[in-house]
Amino acid sequence: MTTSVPRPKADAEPTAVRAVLSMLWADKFATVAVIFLAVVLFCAIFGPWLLDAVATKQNLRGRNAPPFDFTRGWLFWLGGDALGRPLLARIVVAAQNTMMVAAGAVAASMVIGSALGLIAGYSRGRASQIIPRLADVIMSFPSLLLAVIVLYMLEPSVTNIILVLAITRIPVYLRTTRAEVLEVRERMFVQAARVMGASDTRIIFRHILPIVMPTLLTIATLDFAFVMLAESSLSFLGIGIQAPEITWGLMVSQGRPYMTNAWWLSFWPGLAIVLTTLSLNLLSNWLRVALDPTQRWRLEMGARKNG
Amino acid sequence: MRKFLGKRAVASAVSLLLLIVMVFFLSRLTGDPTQLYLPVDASLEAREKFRELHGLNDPLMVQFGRYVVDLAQLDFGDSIRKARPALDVVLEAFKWTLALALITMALVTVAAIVVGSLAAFRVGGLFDRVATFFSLIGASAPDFWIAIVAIVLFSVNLGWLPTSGTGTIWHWILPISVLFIRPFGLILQVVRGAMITALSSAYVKTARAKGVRPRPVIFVHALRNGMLPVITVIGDQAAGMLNGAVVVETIFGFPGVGKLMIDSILQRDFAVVLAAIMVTAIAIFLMNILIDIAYAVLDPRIRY
Amino acid sequence: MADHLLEVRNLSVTFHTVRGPVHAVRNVSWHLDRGEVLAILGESGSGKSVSAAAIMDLIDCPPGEITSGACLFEGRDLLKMGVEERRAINGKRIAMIFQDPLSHLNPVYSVGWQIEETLVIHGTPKAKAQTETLALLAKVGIPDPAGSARKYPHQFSGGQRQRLMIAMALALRPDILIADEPTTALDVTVQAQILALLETLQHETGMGLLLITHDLGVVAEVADRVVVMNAGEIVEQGTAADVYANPQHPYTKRLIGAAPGKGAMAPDRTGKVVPLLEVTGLRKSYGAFAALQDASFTLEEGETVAIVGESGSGKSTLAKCLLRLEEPTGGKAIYKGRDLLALSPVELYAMRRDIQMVFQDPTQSLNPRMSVYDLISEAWVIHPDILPKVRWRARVAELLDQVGLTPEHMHRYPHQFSGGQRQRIAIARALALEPRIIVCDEAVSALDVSIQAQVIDLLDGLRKRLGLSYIFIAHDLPVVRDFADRVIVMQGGRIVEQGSVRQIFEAPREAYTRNLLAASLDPDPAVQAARRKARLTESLTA
Amino acid sequence: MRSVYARLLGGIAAFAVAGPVLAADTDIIIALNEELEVVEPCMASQSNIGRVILQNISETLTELDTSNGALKGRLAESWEAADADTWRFKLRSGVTFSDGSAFGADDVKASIERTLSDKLTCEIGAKFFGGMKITAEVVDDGTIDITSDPAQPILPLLMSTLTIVPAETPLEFTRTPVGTGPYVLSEWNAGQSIVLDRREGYWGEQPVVTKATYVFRSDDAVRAAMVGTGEADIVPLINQNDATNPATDFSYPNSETTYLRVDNTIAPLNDIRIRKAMNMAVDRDAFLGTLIPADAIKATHMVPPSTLGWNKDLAPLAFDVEGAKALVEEARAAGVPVDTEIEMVCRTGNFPNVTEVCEALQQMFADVGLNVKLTMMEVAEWIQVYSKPFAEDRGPRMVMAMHDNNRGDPVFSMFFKYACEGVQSGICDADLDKMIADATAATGDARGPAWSPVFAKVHNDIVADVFLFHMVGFSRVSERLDFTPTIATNSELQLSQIKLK
Repeated sequence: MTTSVPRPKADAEPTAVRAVLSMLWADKFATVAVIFLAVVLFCAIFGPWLLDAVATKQNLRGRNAPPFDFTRGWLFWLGGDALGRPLLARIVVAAQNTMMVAAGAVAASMVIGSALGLIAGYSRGRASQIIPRLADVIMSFPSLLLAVIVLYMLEPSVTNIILVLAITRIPVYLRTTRAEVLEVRERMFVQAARVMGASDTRIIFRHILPIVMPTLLTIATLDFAFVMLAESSLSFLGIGIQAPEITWGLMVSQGRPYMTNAWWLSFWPGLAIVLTTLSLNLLSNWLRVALDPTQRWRLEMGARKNG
Repeated sequence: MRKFLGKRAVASAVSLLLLIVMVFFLSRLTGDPTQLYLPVDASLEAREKFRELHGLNDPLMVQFGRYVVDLAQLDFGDSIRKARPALDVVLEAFKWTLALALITMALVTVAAIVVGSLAAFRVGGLFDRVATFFSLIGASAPDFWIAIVAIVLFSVNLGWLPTSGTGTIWHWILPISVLFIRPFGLILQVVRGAMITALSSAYVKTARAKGVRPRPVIFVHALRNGMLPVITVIGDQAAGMLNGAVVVETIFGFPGVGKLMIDSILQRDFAVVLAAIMVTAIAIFLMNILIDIAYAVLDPRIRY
Repeated sequence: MADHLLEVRNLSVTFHTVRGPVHAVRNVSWHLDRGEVLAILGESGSGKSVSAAAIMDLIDCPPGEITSGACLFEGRDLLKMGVEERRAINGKRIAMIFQDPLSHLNPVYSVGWQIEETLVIHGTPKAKAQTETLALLAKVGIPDPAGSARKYPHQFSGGQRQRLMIAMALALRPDILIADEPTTALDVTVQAQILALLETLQHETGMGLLLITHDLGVVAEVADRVVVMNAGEIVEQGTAADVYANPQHPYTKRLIGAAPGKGAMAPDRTGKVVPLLEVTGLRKSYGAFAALQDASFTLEEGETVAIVGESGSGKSTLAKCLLRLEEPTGGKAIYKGRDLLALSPVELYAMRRDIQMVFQDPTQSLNPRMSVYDLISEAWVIHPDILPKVRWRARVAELLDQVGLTPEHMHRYPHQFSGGQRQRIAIARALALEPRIIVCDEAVSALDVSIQAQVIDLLDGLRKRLGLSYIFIAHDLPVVRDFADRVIVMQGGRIVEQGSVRQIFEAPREAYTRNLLAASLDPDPAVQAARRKARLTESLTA
Repeated sequence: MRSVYARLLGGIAAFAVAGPVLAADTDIIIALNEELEVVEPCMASQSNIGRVILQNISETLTELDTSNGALKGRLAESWEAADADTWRFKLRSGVTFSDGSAFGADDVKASIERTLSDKLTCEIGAKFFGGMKITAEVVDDGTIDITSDPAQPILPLLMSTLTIVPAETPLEFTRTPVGTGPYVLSEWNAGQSIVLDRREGYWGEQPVVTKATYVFRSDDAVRAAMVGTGEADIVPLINQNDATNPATDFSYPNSETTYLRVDNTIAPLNDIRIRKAMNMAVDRDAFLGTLIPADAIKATHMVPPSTLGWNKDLAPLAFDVEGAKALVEEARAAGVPVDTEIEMVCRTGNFPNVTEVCEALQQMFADVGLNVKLTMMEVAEWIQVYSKPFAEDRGPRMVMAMHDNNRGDPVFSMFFKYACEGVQSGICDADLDKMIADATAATGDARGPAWSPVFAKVHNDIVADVFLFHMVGFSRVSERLDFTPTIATNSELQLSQIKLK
């Protein structure tokens, strides 16, 4: 922000980090979730770089190799897909697109949605009337139609899927932000800032946004999971990302015809989605408690007992 | 109240109008139904004839004008594919969607409230952990995945339930169960959160000081207060369901509006798409009013 | 020993937090007899409410833990009883009322239903409960009992809500009533009524009344005996009169010493009168409702003008209009020859430097996500011409020093401070702009008495040193008496009386002012006893 | 509120009561993959509509015997060429429509006019009678002359597609089709089912099946599972991955041919060496039994082997990575821009495993040094690149398509796919155009030999496209039925051919 002042934080920083870590440690589920998410993140960043070549190596005569065949090397531990490609490697490589779609859609919808929500909630003029209507329209606009429109006019690339999913999620952030801003703008410290002569921009970005942010972040974690599932549904309906691009959702829907005779094709990527969304949900639950001063003792208690 | 309803109706009408305009023009950017309707070998003359017959050669504005004029007379146009009034087609499908949504949401609401409240009562207890964990797993899995596993398990292997279709009450069990899982997980979490807040509030302290038993403390004192945020989420979920459960409808061969919508979109049957959007949007609008009324009923502080 | 109606013996309660266990109360013992009023006096954080919570089974375990002690009710230890047994005592034998009745009444049920519930869960038949509810409502002075029973808590005033709580608590004629800060946040006149009501009811039923309060005046008015608590321990106990007249413990002495309304009043100002701010005909209406009507007054340089009045009198509206947080409907406020109320946004921005405000609740008026440094230096971010950036740190340190904090506090966040320290930060923030006028809107109302006194001292010192003028909005008359030069009394959006502090306190002209003064409680039990006698004779002669 | 609940409960109760009525053994249930949007006889060339209506409700004058490619009479007893452009049909007598009215020549005339009318968009008209003018003249009640302009040597074959409806059928899509067939539409629950009942008074042999209920399930796995659970007796289309039970699952050639349509006009695809290299790059054998059913046949023609004029001498270019590489290098040396990115467009859901097939093809092309990029498209978008007019600014492009010719004559394929004016043609060759025109006009025994060189020229001389496979489909039939799907099952499902075991 505008007040970037050099300040010694030597004493505050490590204890804060340690407090967060100990609160995290207090919730074992959340700890496991964070570790799992870190692994996913690692795969998303380095996966394609490490494994892209093996993940696309086809072998038509060795297709649908069953899992747990430890004679074929670790890449085939989870089995092979319909083109004989190792599933494990593909899941690792697909993490990148999956995460990019989810993170991109969530980030874009959060930025746009909360910006519109800030305007709608803070202004008392016409914008406060029009923007909520806009949200209504987007809400009633079938996301499938939107997907078809965007993917027809553009092409079914990762970017455009992000665009589609982002647009459909905008109202969530818009409505939440607006509702919170309506409340926060009446708070005492906002008035105090106005008394000092702070501009609207300053009040919005320095005083209101930081208060609304934790709520938005909690929604974003949940939405991250939602977006992954939505992307998978779009692939299922044939209007999502298409091969040779690769995402977990696409892998699940591609494995669908084999569900009765080669379950592993859709099971492993499905499990990856389940575990990731589950981790995010657990993390968000933990965040909700950790960010709420009236609930935080639950974690602090646990930390004391276990630490 | 009447004034409020009037205001809401006007606001919704504006949104609806905007929606119609957007859908009308945007959907026509996705191409011409001619080639999809006619066989690929159809001659250029045959295509021309088809376009002429369905007024697709007119400028877009003319087509829109014609649509609006018809709409003013409650004529939603004919489905090109089905050669029937689009509204008939949509309403036929919508009644299935409505039934499915109502039953599912009723079950979800009751189940989520009971389980969520009990989980909130002993936060971090065994019941809380088990309920939270399994509801989250359910809510995290792709729905088509669950649907097919359920069919393979309960219909093919165990033979307890029919795989798909409509007809008997047994046919409803699998689609409802699959549809149930995600909103249940979500609403359960919201109920749990809201109830934790409500149970730590001052009036619950009063109730305990009065000697109220734990169960009425949860289900009488805290629940009604905790319901307000829950209702919002129930509304959002129900709205999603009224838009049709495409995946579940597709897999279970359930003739709802979601399947109709995706088919019509893919076939560029614009009249049906528009009619479906309008019917579902109006249904969602009515449901939102119901939700506002529910707010007022639950919380006497809210008066419109 | 077992003769006492209620006896707490060696109670210790610990709350577990991340910073280790907090011993909320340690080895607390006291007792209460039938027909007696016992006050537990203490400031926030003293643990004065904890023993009551233990009695009512309201301590959540975890994080709380009762580490030792007993709560004997008629000789039986409540802490060893089964859940169902305690439930049967709660509400029936021992009842409790709380501070903030609005949040303690369930907002979504009618008040009639809530009172009935108390009766029904303890065995009264439904029909009987209904008639009894109406009788109770009448008894606690709620008008139109039948109609009111169907209303919801938010439809009543603060005082009425406390009456409703009392009706609910007394429904089953309990042996003990625990009242936890029952009159805090109520207007003085309403406070007097509630205390009178409690007293009357106690006489009628002969119950024991346990009063938990921070207010010496309340103790003086109603208590027979008093237990003084500090930091989880009992420091002193005895009869109310004894403890006040002859405090033993240093803490008690300090507490009594800090009670406002004892010092000398400011002399009437004489000499050259320099009006700094001249307000004429200030009006504000919301639709048809006139929140503020035709307010006119002046503020002189270096002067403190107090605005007093009960809630809804329009005193906060006046402040907000002056600061343009609300746009006034009409009137003028001339400052340095310009009308504040007609300034353009750009002019207003410049004017902000001169007039600052300190709000009631520092917890809410300080952005919780900004450090003290950010909070104070924000003034210079907004008005960059005041101070070059290189000098910010030094100046923040200086300001903190001025308000009695140390420069090390600069990098902490508001929640790491106590209430009084937070209000000092808020004052430092106001001073950062080097204003001429500071509007204090109930700036000390939320603070404990000892802290209150310190903050008032601070404000007074700053006035002398920096030549500030204050508009001091308050409902607490003793504080005003100590601090103000002149007093404006407001009622229903109008100024009913204004004059020098002596004039208002010693020779009030208006009946309203006199009522206000009469209702204000004196910390000295002897004074209160005398007043009661006077009231009694007054009512007898009338 | 209350009435909503009441209705809802009532509805549930009704479902519970209306359980499956104990069905007779001769009642069967057929699970189709998509719902019928209309039940209009003049749309019966659409396979989902045809499977219900064709020859069950509505019959045609002639019928193609797919077992030997011969044309036999149905409502016509015989036919002969009256002159160069007119055919005379003798109609069967004693035939009645399901509404009781008698069938006669005026019904045939009315049906032809209705099918080709401007007021209706009939798929049969658009698909089989495009670019020609047909006039019918009633000679007497049992005889009709049908004239075409230009002359159609295969007019009797064309008449095997045209459904006959009563003369009084209005000029709009009917929802209660009336026909001469052995069955009558008795129930249509939109979205759920269609019921056909056997009718009295059919002119032919009384079929065994008394009642057929058609239900619609778009999910492959569910549809396939329904035979096992007893919810369906015939599933005409199941996914090859589900076709695992030899007792119930039948494969049949479905008259579909998959191929990559190559746009021969744009470099580097305008170079025959590149097109040859692509043909040699595809390891067709590797597909068989893996992504493509083992019974499929490696294709050399646009039409299935049962078609007139099939050229036995054609063989696919052998799989030869090194040879293909050499050709590519040769082309590069000749200045062909072989490194240009070639787009391969496939359609989602075109046939089972289409995505995998396309991914595998891409890999195979890459192995011989071609730069092929795969784009999967949804059908509406795909059809724009498949059919003319092509975009002006297009790059080199191949389109994966599946072509169906179940009529036994190449004319339904070759003009569209290879003539300069053909809507999906990626080539334009004057010689070929002439050969196609000659073969189209050829009659009698000369017709087959006229087509054979056309196939050879496309495959050997021009190497126009990359032919892949003549496909097979899979049906699942309950073990209680005696029914074997054939190539015809792709477009019709004659209930009269179903017997009980």
